[in-house]
Amino acid sequence: MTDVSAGELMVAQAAREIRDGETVFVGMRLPLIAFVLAKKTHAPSAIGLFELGIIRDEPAGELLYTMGDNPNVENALWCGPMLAVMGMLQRGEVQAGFIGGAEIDRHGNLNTTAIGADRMHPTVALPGSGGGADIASLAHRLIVIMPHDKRRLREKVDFITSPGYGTGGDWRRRVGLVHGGPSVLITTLGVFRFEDGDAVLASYHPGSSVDDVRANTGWQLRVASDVRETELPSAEVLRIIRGYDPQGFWTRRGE
Amino acid sequence: MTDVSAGELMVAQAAREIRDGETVFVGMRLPLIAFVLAKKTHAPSAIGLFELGIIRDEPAGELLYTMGDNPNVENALWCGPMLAVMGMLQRGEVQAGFIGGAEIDRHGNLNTTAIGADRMHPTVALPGSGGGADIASLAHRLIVIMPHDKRRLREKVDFITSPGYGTGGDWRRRVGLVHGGPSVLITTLGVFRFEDGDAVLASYHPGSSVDDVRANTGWQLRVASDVRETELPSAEVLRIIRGYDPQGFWTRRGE
Amino acid sequence: MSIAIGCALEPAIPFAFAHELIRQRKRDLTLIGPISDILFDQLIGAGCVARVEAAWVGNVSAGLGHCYRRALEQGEPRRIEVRDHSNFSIGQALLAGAIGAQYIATKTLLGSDIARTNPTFKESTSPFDGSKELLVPAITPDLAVLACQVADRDGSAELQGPWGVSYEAALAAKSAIVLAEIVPAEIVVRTPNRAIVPATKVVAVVHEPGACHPSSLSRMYQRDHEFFHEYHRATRTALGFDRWIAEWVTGVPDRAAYLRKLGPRWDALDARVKFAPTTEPN
Amino acid sequence: MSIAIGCALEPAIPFAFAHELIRQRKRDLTLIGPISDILFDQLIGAGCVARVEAAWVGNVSAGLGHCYRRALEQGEPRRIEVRDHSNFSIGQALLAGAIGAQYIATKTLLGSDIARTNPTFKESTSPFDGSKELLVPAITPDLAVLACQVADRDGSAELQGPWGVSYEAALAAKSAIVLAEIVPAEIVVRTPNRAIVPATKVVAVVHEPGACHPSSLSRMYQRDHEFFHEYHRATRTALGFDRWIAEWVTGVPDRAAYLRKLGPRWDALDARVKFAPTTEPN
Repeated sequence: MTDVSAGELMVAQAAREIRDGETVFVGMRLPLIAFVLAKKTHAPSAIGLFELGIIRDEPAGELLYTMGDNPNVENALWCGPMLAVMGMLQRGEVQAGFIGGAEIDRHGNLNTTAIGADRMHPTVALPGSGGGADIASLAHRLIVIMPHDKRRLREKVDFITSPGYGTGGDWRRRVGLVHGGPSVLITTLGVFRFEDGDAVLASYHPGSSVDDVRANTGWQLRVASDVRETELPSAEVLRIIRGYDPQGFWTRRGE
Repeated sequence: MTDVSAGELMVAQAAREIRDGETVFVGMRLPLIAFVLAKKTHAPSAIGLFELGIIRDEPAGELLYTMGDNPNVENALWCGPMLAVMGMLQRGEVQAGFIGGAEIDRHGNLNTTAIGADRMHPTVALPGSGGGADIASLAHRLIVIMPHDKRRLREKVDFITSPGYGTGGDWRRRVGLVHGGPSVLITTLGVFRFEDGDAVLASYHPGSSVDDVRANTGWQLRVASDVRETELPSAEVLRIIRGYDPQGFWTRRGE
Repeated sequence: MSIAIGCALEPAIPFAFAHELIRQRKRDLTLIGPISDILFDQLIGAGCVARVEAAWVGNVSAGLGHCYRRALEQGEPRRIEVRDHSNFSIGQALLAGAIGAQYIATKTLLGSDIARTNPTFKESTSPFDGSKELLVPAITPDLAVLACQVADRDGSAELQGPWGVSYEAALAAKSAIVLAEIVPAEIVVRTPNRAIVPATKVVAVVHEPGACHPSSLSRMYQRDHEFFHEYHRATRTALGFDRWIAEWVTGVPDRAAYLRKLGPRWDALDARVKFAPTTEPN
Repeated sequence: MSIAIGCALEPAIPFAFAHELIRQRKRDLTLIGPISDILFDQLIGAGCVARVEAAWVGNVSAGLGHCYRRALEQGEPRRIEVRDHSNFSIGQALLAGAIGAQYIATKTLLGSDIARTNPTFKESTSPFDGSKELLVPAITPDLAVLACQVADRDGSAELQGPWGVSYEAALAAKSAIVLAEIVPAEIVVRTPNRAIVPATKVVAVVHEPGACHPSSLSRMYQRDHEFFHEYHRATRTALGFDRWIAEWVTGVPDRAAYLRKLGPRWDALDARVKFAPTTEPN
């Protein structure tokens, strides 16, 4: 594990969530690298959407800092109004989307708006939804990537910016969401799947353990019966990740 | 009158309905020539909208047959989606619009859809609304231009394609239309104004008379107390009309 | 199958596509578009059409469409269903389809019999202020057919000139087909803002630069006004229409033969005038 | 006064305009936009803002916006009202404004606390099938401010690169101001399809080709990523923010002086890279 960073492990896991031929809301940083990795391995015909109004069939050739950077515009397949790509999302044409957040709860609800009981007088004013709430509302599957921290994985978030499974069960259907919800939560310590709208630990990363994950999770941990250690990325996968992010700008942060 | 056609007279009357600085849905044929005339005389800063998605500050240099003709596209101020110009209409930014029809009634309702009691099994299937019903619904003022014929100026039209004043009075407000309605009906025989949603003959063209208009109108004619003969266009106005339509293609039809 | 076609209104109407539909004897089509000039009239006369959702069906140069009249007045060659729209209402229906909305609430057509007779519309009151409104439900055609000046092989296509509701129709449709002059990708893609529809939606690109005659295509060729009048005169009777179709559609194998048949008339429309080089700041 | 600004999201943000607002000590502004990066943070910190209607307020490179935090957490330099949106909801609000609709009915944000806390939204049920929906009312800003690559003196302006909600914002606004390199009319007008907003709506065109630093402008200059990090570090305290504004905004008379102050750093962003000549078919 010493020479594979948590970021690299998360990227490798996230890339597996993209299936070939799918249309995916990509986002920046680790999700973007996961998209690049998926395109170069098992999902060569996946299409990437960027909410500011860009559609790409090939990722930009160089590392991006924001989705509006010029390399992401050049040779885009299409470039125009945001509503065209958001329209694809609401039409149900987007199979998967990536999202992160400051906080998540056991039902996969994400908070990126405000910490504290009163949104208008918060303890910490977070930036807000951006397109996150839209992706969480409308994409068929949500892939969540977050640092693992007890203050971030909470029993209940202060504000549901991006709806997961609400209070669990058929909550999404009841509030009017037609499909979607988180299919996976990938953290710096492990991978969760969702069963009946509840997060269940599916694997812990090399160097971590079920107990370690439990100690760093703010809700009563549910563990899959077949929980196992997260598979290490192959040499080929690492080569692709490191080729795209040679300085480890995004994949080796904080190490 | 022998050397001024009804078309020229109608164009001259219609041009007066456009005020300087106004934004106008133009249309084709006589209305377009009226717009050209207004721009060259008293309304140099009027703006012309064409529903297929064109905005012009200067009319096309040559006679148009359809609003999509290439000369109407070249040097347009703006060219793009229809909804942008229709949006201006619904936002209340369009002061006036021109419209014609197969039939009109005393309340200024126009039928361009079907003659006969059953729209789905009509005696004559007319082409339909185009943008006419939108202009009639949403422009601040409607300028109607039509040939004068007893079968066209009817007590009641078979189908209200483009709403005028409905059954009169405050009908427009009651059906939800915020403003608008015909301000003038210009025919081959005379000019009508609307009072409380009712057409009132304001002037008869040279060569016609109140009785002539009455004999050719399908409703019980109301005549203004100050009814008079329609003013002939000035030599300058005729020069401009004939300069734009030198063959009389639109202004001397049927003569 | 529902097809949005002729969505730029008077110009850029893909007649070549409609003629091939007639040659292939397609049936039971639903036609969608604000004003498609005589394209809708031809498909109706040829018996291809079960339903029309449009703001206007006729002949822009001559007025009435004889085939449309025969279909509605006499049920010949078959009865068709009509769902009346205005230009704005069909534009909003396609916009709703494009953004995945169920409907758009509008103030147009209030008081019009169109609002009363189109069975898809719903009159309602605003949940905000109780004012009257018309709810126009989304239209999502199976296919949108666009004629453009240029496209690349992937489907990135540029439409210069008025767009009408072409953009909304392409986004609202499940798939799109583009007829254009196919050019190298870098010409279209290097300025991806110009592509009217994401290539991801385009299932076929047809190299057919003369696809729009007798309508115009901005910067490529003028409208053939007299052709519309000739069509009007020739199709006053069903027999006349059949003869016209035999001469101009079923009697020619493809668009190239059609343009050859036009001969000097085609050249007289400034045809083959391509884009002028664009001056860009540098 | 309400101003839609930064509507292309991360690129093409008219910082030059915001800085002039600060220099002129404008007050009580309502800011409208999906994501305007640190432009909103700066205007909030300078006390110009009474309300924000946005999907995101912060620093795209560094995360949190310190001035936004101080305003909400401590009421410094003043309390501001926030109307939360998502990118899609604010896009639809501006679309509704653009087409003159009272609202758009959407399925996004159902179940999100944004739907609950934004007082302008209304949860409803569809008149068609009874399904739940969120009604997003129109936003019609007093002013939309756009940074574009080129514009002519009349206001025909071309924005290359992603548009975000710029088009909808410009149509929804009562007036628009364009910051761009002013070029002869024939360059923009000869292809009127490229103009992002009708010139009839544009009340001022400002010749300010470097208006967007530190954000990027496609084909003109790159984003200055480090500048965003520097701003983040410098503005952790209110005092630090005041110093930053004194150095970069009130301490320079205009954009030209700002760019001179940037010096070689400006050139390093490939600045002054203008459009490449476009290859068009001929």
